[in-house]
Amino acid sequence: MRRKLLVALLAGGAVTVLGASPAFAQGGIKAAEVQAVLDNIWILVAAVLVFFMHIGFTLVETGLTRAKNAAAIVMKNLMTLIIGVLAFGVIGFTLAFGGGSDWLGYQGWFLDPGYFDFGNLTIPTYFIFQAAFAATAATIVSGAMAERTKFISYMIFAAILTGIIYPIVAHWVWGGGWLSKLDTPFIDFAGSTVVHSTGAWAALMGVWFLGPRIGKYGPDGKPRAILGHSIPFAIIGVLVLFFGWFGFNGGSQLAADFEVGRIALTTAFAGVAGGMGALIVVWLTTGKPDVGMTGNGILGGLVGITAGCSAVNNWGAVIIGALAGTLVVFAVLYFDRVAKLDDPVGAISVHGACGVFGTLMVGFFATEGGLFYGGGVDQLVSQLIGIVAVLAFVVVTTAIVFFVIKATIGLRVGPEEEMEGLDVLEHGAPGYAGDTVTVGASFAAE
Amino acid sequence: MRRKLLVALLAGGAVTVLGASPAFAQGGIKAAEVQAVLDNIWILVAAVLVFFMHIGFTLVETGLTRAKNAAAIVMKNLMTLIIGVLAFGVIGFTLAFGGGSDWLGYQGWFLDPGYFDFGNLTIPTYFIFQAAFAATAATIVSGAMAERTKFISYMIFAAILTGIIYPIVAHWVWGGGWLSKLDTPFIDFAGSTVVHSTGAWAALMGVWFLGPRIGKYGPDGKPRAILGHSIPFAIIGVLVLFFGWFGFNGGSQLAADFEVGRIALTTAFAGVAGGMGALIVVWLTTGKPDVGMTGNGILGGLVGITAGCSAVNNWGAVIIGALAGTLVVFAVLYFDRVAKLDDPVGAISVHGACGVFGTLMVGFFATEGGLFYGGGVDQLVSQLIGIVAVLAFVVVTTAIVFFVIKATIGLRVGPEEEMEGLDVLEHGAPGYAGDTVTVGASFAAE
Amino acid sequence: MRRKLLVALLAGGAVTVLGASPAFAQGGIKAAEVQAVLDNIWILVAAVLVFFMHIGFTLVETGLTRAKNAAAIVMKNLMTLIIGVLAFGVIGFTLAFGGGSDWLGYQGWFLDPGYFDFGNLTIPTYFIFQAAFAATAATIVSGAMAERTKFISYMIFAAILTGIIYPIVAHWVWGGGWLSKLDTPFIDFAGSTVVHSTGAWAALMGVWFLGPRIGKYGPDGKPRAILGHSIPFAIIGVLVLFFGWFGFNGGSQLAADFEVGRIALTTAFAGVAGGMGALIVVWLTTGKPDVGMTGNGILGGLVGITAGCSAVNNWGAVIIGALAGTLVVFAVLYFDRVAKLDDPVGAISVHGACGVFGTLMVGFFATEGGLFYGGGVDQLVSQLIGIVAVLAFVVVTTAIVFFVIKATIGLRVGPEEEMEGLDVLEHGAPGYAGDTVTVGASFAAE
Amino acid sequence: MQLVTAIIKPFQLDAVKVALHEIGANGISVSEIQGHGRQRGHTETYRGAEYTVEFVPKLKLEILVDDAIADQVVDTIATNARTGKIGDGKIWVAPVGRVVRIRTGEEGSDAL
Amino acid sequence: MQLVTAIIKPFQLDAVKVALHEIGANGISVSEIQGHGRQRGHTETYRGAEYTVEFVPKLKLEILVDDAIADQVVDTIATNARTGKIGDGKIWVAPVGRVVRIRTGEEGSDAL
Amino acid sequence: MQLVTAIIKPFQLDAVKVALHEIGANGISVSEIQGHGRQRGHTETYRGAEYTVEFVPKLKLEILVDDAIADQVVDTIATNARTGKIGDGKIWVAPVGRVVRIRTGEEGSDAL
Ligand SMILES: Nc1ncnc2c1ncn2[C@@H]1O[C@H](COP(=O)(O)OP(=O)(O)O)[C@@H](O)[C@H]1O
Ligand SMILES: Nc1ncnc2c1ncn2[C@@H]1O[C@H](COP(=O)(O)OP(=O)(O)O)[C@@H](O)[C@H]1O
Ligand SMILES: Nc1ncnc2c1ncn2[C@@H]1O[C@H](COP(=O)(O)OP(=O)(O)O)[C@@H](O)[C@H]1O
Repeated sequence: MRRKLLVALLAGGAVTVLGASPAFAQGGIKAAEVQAVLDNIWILVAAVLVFFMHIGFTLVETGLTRAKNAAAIVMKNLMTLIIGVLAFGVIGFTLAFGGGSDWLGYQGWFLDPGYFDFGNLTIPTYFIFQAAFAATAATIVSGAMAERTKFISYMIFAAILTGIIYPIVAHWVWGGGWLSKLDTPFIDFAGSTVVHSTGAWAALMGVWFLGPRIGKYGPDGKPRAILGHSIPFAIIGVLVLFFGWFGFNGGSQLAADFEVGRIALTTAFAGVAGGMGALIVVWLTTGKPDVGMTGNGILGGLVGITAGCSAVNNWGAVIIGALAGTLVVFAVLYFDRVAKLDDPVGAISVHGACGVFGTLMVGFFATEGGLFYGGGVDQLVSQLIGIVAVLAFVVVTTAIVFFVIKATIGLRVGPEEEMEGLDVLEHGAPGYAGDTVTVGASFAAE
Repeated sequence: MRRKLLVALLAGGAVTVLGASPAFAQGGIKAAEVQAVLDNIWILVAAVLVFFMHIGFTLVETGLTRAKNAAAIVMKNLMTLIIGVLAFGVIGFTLAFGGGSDWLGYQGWFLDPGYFDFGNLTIPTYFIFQAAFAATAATIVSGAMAERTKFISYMIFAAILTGIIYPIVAHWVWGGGWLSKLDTPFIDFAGSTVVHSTGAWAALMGVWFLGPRIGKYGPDGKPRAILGHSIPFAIIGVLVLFFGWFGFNGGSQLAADFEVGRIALTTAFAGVAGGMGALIVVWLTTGKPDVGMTGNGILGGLVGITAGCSAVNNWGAVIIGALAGTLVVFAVLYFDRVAKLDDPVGAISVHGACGVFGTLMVGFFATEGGLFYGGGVDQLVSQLIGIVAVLAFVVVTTAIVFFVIKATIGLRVGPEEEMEGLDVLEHGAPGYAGDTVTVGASFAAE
Repeated sequence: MRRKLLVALLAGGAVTVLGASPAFAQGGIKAAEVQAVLDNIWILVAAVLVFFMHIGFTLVETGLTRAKNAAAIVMKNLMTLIIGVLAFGVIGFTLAFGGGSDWLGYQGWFLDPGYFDFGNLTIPTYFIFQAAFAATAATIVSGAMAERTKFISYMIFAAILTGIIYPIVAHWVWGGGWLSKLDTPFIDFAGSTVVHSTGAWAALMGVWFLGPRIGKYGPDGKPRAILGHSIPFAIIGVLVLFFGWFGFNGGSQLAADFEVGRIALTTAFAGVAGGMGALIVVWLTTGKPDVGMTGNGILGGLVGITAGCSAVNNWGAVIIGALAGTLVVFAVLYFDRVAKLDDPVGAISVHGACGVFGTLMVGFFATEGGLFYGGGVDQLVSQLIGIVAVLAFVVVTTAIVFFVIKATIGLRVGPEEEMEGLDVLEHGAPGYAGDTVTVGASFAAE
Repeated sequence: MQLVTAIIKPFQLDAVKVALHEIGANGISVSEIQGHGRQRGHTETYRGAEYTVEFVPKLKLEILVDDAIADQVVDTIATNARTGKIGDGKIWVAPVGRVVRIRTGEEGSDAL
Repeated sequence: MQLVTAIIKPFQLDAVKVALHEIGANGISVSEIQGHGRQRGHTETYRGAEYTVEFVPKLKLEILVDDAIADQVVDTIATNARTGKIGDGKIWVAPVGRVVRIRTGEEGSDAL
Repeated sequence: MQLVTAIIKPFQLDAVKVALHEIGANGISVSEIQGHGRQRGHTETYRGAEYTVEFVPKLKLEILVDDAIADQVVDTIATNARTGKIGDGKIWVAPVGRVVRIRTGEEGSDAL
């Protein structure tokens, strides 16, 4: 009670403190006000779930790479969050959601209350949710470029991606930019294209400029399997991502209403269908029910439904999910064997291939406007425009950034560092130290 | 804002977008509508917490088994979720909650809106919450049968359990079936019997048909300890389960109201009392404060309170929890030494013994109708009827299923696979790969 | 539906069951009642997030210590929660929040409804949230004293800390005690001092009475690095803590309102700024971007903002966070090299140094009453009084407790136990067992 | 003094250890290794990429014994580690010079 | 019979293994070790405290071969494990007495 | 050339390593093993089931040295690894034939 009073004093809280226990006022508060508070609380909870997804990405990326780089990869994920929130806070949010042109926002800096209006949502609520999204785009890149990227170079890239490139894409679709103003507006409800494809195309360029890990391709050019050091980490990461996705998609409703449950359900159906699809395909193709690929399938299904989670029905969700899961398997094989792009965690396949696929499928499966529901091809065309525009923009801009980084400070660690592992040489200590051998080695040299 | 508008357009959102920041409508929305939205949001959050419990189960089961089976066990947990949602979605939900007879539901397939009415809760909200429960019943089985069960056989079993057997039990108690129509209705608020015992009896049959792991019993029949490979995993799993349980029990209120806090509190008290009970008993019995057993004690306390979390008071919760924690220790010893049923994670003890115990205790401790509160034996008798009915039904049906699986495709991997570990031979790659020895081995053979 | 009805029957739920799907009553419920329910649900969710932080503490403490003590450290964390909830439930809650004097509460035991009034919050809701806080204070201690403390001694200490010492501090600030009655009341919104410093000063005393781990200081007195066995655990723990902190600070509003988002945002900004600050400082100082230190920096930033998260603005949050992150680095170096207090996880630096710093900064950065905002020094003086009072009280009382424990049952394990690891000798089994060597060793000796 | 080194299947450790105790060879040092012999590894897939599992986990036992019982120790291991399936492993014996028990400083046979 | 022991850089295993197969030395046992030679370790920091990384991960190969090819095996390893940078490792050869193949009980050269 | 092998308690590595450096034996390879000697393991419980901890973690050191200093190396290890408690471990010495430094191809004493 007293604490509450102190608090109310400090904060000028909107809610008056009231009667008996459990107590509530006999009047004064309007239902609309409660609804607005509920909207904010739900979006905050959803934002926490999206933040939580960074644990999932960290686990997946760590699990599917080698032990000698474990500290380096968790560090990159940690920095993604740090840089993402800071860069998106200082520049990105305005570019994305500030007033401006069809191409980018430039009014209202530093969350200036005079410039933003998000309906029931307060600026902080809205910002936290969006910042968590921005960081997600960047973290996709850290997975694909794992085990060979210089720490400082990744940091710079992550700052540019979350501060400039991603926000511009977000502006086009969600900030009132040109893609939202097409005659039939481009639909990307929660970001199959805006978040996932953006991250994936950046990852594609990164992998292209980096080249494969030493030893990934034999002298004959054949791909070799470089096994991840902890499948439990990877799969627990997939589960964490799954559950975080309820916030990612469900929160993208940007309100607490009866739709949220429906969105959560299409999300769940697509995720499990994606896992089942990938399992069956990989089992039939390779003869074994591959664990990591099934995990990728779930993620592919989730990425696939992200664009249309609110526009499609349950059947649509199951079909989109299952096809996305199938697609992931072939995409991973394609990038590994044909394109020879070394993506240790399958990020380009999961977020790029399935992001495009899911965005496209909205044109077919949207119950209002989709081709399969008599809506003609208008939506489909808009979806294609959006996909291609984002692809082109991200590929070009990230290529420039990677080119400049490579030409100046360099993008890749030296071969010795790569072979011995990034942990000790880049960060000063192994991800997994032995109990005594290391103690034995640990005279302070000062 | 714009995104919001697009969204509202698509989704026909129930909430009108409103004025200034933080903004809310000056009228139009009724408090009852906000309450209904709040009910849905809370149950969704609770469902996410229950989904989250699958991470807990995965960690506990992985931690308490051997490293050579780590990929296989996480894969079984992943499939439990995939299969659980699909099988429960396609068949189970109707059997459980569709209109029908006292024995099972058969009206309203595929979440058909014309057939279901869950009060304030929308069908998707209700379904997601219930699907997470169904998957929980199955995951209990994967733990008990760990380290020797064929992957395909487990998948088939999980589909039947979550698609048919569990839903029928749920129908009896929660779907308007005969146990809910006893003169004094059977009380199982959140599923000590419906979820946990069902899973445990299925596990019991599974373990019975499988037999113990090679090496578990010496030539003299004495049990040997087969140590889990990661106690940190196991205990973090227990903590994850603990926190998920707030959704499991608190969400079972199926509404957002003042009761939820009380339920959360009895849950917390029983969990910690269970851990303390098990710790003291195992310490006195074996001389050491066993870590895994204390974790089992917490889970036992949580299972124990699940039936009565809403019906008992704080003291009842502490007592039920402490006794359940005590019971777990003796049950584990009994199954290990006397019954010689090899249950690597103690699932039968935690979910079966404590599930029965907790269900029974409602008859004593329910503040309305419990024997200790002057309610006579009526409730107790109903509880006994429910316990026995579920036991009989699950034991018989799962025995048939396991028998058929064993007789056809087989239930158990070959001894070589079991000794070398399931990871490589069943799934193609180890759960934990070394950094270089495996790379050395990894010429693609194509 | 039926389940709902049964439930309503049992629980006397406050909410009537209503019409169509999605259904809501056409009248009867007041907005204020819905707001009160929403307050309770949000605080429960926040409490779950704070409980969740125990997973974070467990991971950080396990990751930064050696594998041979892994089971022991997870066990201590598990017991912290068990003991925390029980001791705070039986004694602490009354001392903290019961009616009484300026120094401690003594009215209203065992959550007696006649004695407590927390406005909209029910007693269970309020208690769960506060109990999670109490356990947090204790868990800080387990990290600092890791790898050498006797299990039983830690248990006793944790009971006294969560049952008596922490509650008295909480009473002073949050329970209507003297610090809340200063002319300019001491501000510690979510517990930089009440929770974090209390834990840290207790840890300081513990480490003092214990002495350093064997091998930590060379014969020449120089500190040696004893590497943590899993940096991935440690960093995932940091991420878990980060996300839990949204509940810790956001829930401390003790209501669901528009302020919660603002609090979450200052929390996020301070956390990432802390990480960035620590990264830069440690990089410049030691030449390497240290992973664990960056993690400590995030935690330092979060501890730093905890006191003022509601009172400062975004800029204040970034500055406080960045300075706290910087401070952490120097504090760790100071305790390691100069004070020679062996704190394996940096708990004293993170929770003590940054706790004091953050509490003090409120006096400068509070937008109402802070020195930088024209508020004069009154607030600053109050902050100083609070910091010193808590420091003195906790140092003296915990010193007495540790002294008595040391003099009676002993505080530290024997050197052999310490060198071989606590897992096997204190708890009977290793944290990480090999698959076969241990099986080979596992004839039951009975 | 002889050093008997044996590479065995991990699962056979239990049987070998008991048998060694019975013939009075108590001291033993075990390490986890990976190995392969004549047989080529089997082909598996990881995330869709084929690879050959050429190294299989084994245990290496090292047992220091008096010359007199070296052959008996070898035979005991051979008998108890045998499953008859490929990959059962090898045993070899090599002579050792000075032997010391660290705790007491005893040398030679007394050191065992 | 000779036991060839080689300490190599982990990343060279692949090349060494292929080269050994080519000369017909198929059996091999590998273990993960840590070592250091003449060079003192480099100084790193952990949580702000300096320490010296004196032990570096290496692989130890043990290969039992007929006397006749021992030298060839040593040379093959030496050539293929060489990077020319410090820390490449050592190879040594020691004579072995009795050798047994556990599966069949064969001894001597037949046991390989 | 001699190969000195020592099984020691993990915690003694530090002292042994420093002492070896002082007598000029710089090269060393360390592996983690588990072992037991004469004493039977202690009985513990895991989840209520009793079992005997027969294997205890140890470190195995392998040090290749010139014949001339082999005895000194053995004595140095013995002195510095000693705690006087059971389980301190063993040291043994065995002759080695050809020795090669991979980096340079040097052989014999030059290879150390
Ligand atoms: N020539 C060798 N040198 C060293 N170790 C060997 C050699 N041959 C086999 N081994 C070890 O013995 C194990 C079993 O050998 P393998 O040839 O597969 O079995 P088998 O003796 O039944 O034919 C291998 O995994 C390897 O560790
Ligand atoms: N005298 C030795 N005894 C045992 N192992 C050694 C010895 N010298 C070196 N080694 C092993 O060889 C590895 C490489 O040796 P090092 O001297 O660093 O390389 P180089 O031979 O290139 O000078 C070491 O890490 C260690 O494992
Ligand atoms: N005969 C042996 N062969 C191989 N290793 C041995 C032998 N005896 C002891 N060891 C190793 O030495 C370690 C300590 O030996 P133990 O007999 O317990 O100590 P102590 O020498 O003090 O009696 C064991 O754990 C084992 O690794």
